[in-house]
Amino acid sequence: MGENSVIIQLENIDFSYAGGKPVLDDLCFTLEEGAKLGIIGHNGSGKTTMLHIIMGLLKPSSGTIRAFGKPIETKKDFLDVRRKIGFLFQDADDQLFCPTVLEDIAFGPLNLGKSPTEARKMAMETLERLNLKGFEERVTHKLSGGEKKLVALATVLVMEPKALLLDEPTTGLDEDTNIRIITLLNSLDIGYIIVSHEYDFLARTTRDIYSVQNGQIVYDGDSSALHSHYHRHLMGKFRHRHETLSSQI
Amino acid sequence: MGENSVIIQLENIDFSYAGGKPVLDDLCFTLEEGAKLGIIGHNGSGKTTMLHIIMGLLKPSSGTIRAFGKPIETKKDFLDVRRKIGFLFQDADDQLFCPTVLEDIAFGPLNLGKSPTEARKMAMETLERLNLKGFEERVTHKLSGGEKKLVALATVLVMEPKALLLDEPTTGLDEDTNIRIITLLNSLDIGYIIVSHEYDFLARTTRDIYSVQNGQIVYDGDSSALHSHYHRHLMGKFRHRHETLSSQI
Amino acid sequence: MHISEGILSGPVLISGIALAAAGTAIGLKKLDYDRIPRAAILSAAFFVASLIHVPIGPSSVHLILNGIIGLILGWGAFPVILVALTLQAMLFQFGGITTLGVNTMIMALPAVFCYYLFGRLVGKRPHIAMPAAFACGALSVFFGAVMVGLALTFTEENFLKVSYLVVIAHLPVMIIEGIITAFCVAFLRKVQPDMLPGYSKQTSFTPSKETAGD
Amino acid sequence: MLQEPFSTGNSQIHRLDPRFKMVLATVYAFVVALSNSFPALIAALIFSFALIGLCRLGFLEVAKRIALVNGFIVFLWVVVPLTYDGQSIYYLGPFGVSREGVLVSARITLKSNAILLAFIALIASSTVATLGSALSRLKIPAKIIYLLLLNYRYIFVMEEEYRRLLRSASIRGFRPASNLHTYKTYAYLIGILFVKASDRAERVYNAMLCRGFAGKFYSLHEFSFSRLDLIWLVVMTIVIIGLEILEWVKIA
Ligand SMILES: Nc1ncnc2c1ncn2[C@@H]1O[C@H](COP(=O)(O)OP(=O)(O)OP(=O)(O)O)[C@@H](O)[C@H]1O
Ligand SMILES: Nc1ncnc2c1ncn2[C@@H]1O[C@H](COP(=O)(O)OP(=O)(O)OP(=O)(O)O)[C@@H](O)[C@H]1O
Ligand SMILES: [Mg+2]
Ligand SMILES: [Mg+2]
Repeated sequence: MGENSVIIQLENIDFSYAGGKPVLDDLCFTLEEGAKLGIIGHNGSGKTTMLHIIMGLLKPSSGTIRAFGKPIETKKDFLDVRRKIGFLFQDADDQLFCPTVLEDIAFGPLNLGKSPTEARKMAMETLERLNLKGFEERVTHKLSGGEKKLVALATVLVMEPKALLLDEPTTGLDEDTNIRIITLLNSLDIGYIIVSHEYDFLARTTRDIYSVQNGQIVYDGDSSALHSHYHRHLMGKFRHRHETLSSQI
Repeated sequence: MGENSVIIQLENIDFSYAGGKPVLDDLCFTLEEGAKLGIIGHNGSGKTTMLHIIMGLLKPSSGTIRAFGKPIETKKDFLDVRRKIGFLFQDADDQLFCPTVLEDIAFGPLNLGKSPTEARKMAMETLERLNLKGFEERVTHKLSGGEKKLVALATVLVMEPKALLLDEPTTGLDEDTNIRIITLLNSLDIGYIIVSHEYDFLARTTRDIYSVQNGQIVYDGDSSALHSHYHRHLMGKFRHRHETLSSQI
Repeated sequence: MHISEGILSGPVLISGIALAAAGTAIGLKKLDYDRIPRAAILSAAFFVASLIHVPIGPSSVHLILNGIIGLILGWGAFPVILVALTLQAMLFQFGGITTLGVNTMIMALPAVFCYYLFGRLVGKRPHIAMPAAFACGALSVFFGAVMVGLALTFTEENFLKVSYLVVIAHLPVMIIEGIITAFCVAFLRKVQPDMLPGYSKQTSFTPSKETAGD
Repeated sequence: MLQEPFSTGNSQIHRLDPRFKMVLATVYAFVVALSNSFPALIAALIFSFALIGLCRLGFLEVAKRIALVNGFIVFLWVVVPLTYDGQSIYYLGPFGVSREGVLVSARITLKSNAILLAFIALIASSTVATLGSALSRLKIPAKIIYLLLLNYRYIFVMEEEYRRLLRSASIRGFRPASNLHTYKTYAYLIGILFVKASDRAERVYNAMLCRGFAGKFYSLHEFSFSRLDLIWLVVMTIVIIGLEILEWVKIA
């Protein structure tokens, strides 16, 4: 593939849930190969909706979706997109349904037509890559929240996607798991889109940050200028300007 | 009741789930009447477990629980505690199990032996107090996430508890609902314990913040010194010290 | 698997109601008040699962799952199936009022029967448990189809041939239910073995640490 | 998503006392189910249509339900006339179409549809929530009613959960087909659904305990029997007596 080839392109997408007001309104967006983007936005601004539209889980009322250069329209087109783009759900509990970790990770490759031996081999390799060796026979349902998230990531990566969409990959996770995920994402050579409320996390994993506002997506800046953390100070003791991104906070 | 009378006192509580390692280890904790406390801590540190022990939903392997001055041991004692302490669950769907909002709110009073007419009256008053008038005949499963949380809070408040325990009351809620809950909590004249990962929310609703670490609970500081927000600054441009709560960040 | 309104005769309808009432009474007696939420929420899962359509050849069938519900709930299957059928009638108008008793019997009696036949076996070693689970799923459908046939034949002797057809038509469903029940039991044995009967006595198949303690 | 399309409305029938509607529907269903004469069955079908008309329900939605439930009836029409003993009135190759078989099929069709339409008019015109509390006033055991109401409440949660899981499967390239992999996947989905249900049940039970639940269910609802109910009681009594007369006239 050529340099900067476009992976996904959304053109003038409109969307509203049945009976609701418009969520996305003439949204345009492009993901280039290898690009690492962050998306922020208020609750309910439509971030999850946008990802679901890319994956073909929701159908926009108007607009076109292009993936790998060609328009995506039929069911078959979307099946194809789903094989090439990995999607990590907001809640790992929704993503894992096999009894053991190994079976869960091998599920995708089996659907792609791999033989059981091959699928198992791919699953083992992915586990190793994510430092999850020894997890293969663990019961998925009984893993901790952070472990579930890592296994969910493994189920996506094993399919060797060309790009990743990650919906709030770190909510509810503790610092250790956070750091593992950051290290992992930085070691990937594919592009991804991360939706998150955590600036700090975005700053450490992405290059450009966009935000979703009024149904559209706008460029927000280079992530290197951003950082966030909880801090305390007595009023007036330390001088720093509180430049916030939106006026509400 | 006297000034600063103690509502709940945990003394040297040990607890571990069947076959697991200790979750709480010699934990001591006191909730005084009218005190508004926040509890933070990593995932799996045992916050939810501690609240369940207070409510008698889990039994500690050793240690004593005192409520309203006397030790709580028998099943009857716990029935009594449950009537006086309201517990808001992490997932509102677990708490709203009746078909309509009114029935759900009246469930508690009916169990306390009120007549249907009385229970209905109490439910209506609570709805009014929470600005939820007009919700009484709504079907619970059709409410939005934020509405469910508010109704769940109503089911707890209708029982006129002497104290509240709230387990992550704002996860997944949007800003508006957040503000409604903050306003409401600030208007209550009873004490409460809030478990949350959101410093900002704790800072606006509680006075003292504790954290759970290594199976114990430790005082973390006065919430007024804490604030948090996302901010950006180029390195070195604004001077401010980053005093964080834990060393990891 | 149910019979619509208007087909069965008075005596069959009445016997169905009487027998279903007896079964439900036993089931309720074994279901303490503090087990009601569990039975109800499992029943909701059962309701949703039985709406799943699985492909078979060029067509698809919806699952019945009375075998697995029997394994999980034992006699509790009676009230749970009665309630699920009532809801199906209220929400989709499947089944009906007069046939509620017969339809409950059609699904619940095989469920309880298979619970007694296979309940102990599904907790044993895999080479016993898996065939037992398959048989449980397949036979619970087979017995159900036979009960449909009996209800029809008792109504009118001339329905005998229809009854044969009903049983034959259920043969593919039996096989699929058998396979799905076997995999489902395999799943529960690994993930939550205490949901299956006979688990407390037989722990040898779960060497993992998480479950060894209790 | 599961819906109750008939429960919204403000017709006379919607306003009847749900306890009364339930008793009426049951008595009427049994009367029709046990009738055999064509005049009685045809009269019942006409009356049921009238009930539907009075409810002012969406025609399309009603038609859909009727079509769905008549699937088994079509099967009967294909099989019964050919297999039923009796006088052949027509030959399809070697098979004789029996007169009695046709009559039985016709009777079943009339009964089935008459009861179904009355059921939609009288029962489906209330929500399950209302029906549940009405049942509790009809001396149905409290355990059954709570099973029903809790089941109903969590169907929606479970369905949502199932759909999210299925979505996760489809995102990983799952396409249902007639093979072992598909059946295994569905079995796992069902398995995890049961496990999640069991976990949730524990949390719900805890929530009930925290609100003072001590093993007894109370009902909040009060229903009142209005004049409209009285009028309908008279109407229905006349209709049922009428149907019985039509039924017995044949025998006499
Ligand atoms: N299934 C649905 N049916 C109807 N409305 C929905 C549905 N899902 C989401 N919405 C609404 O659409 C809007 C956008 O939701 P979406 O989940 O995309 O937001 P989000 O940006 O991902 O928010 P969050 O940060 O809370 O995850 C919200 O107003 C939400 O209430
Ligand atoms: N039912 C259970 N059986 C076994 N272990 C459990 C159970 N519930 C919780 N645990 C374990 O006990 C520990 C404490 O869990 P708890 O839910 O109290 O944590 P928490 O502080 O509330 O975490 P979170 O912030 O994620 O809600 C965790 O390690 C968890 O894995
Ligand atoms: Mg989202
Ligand atoms: Mg918790």
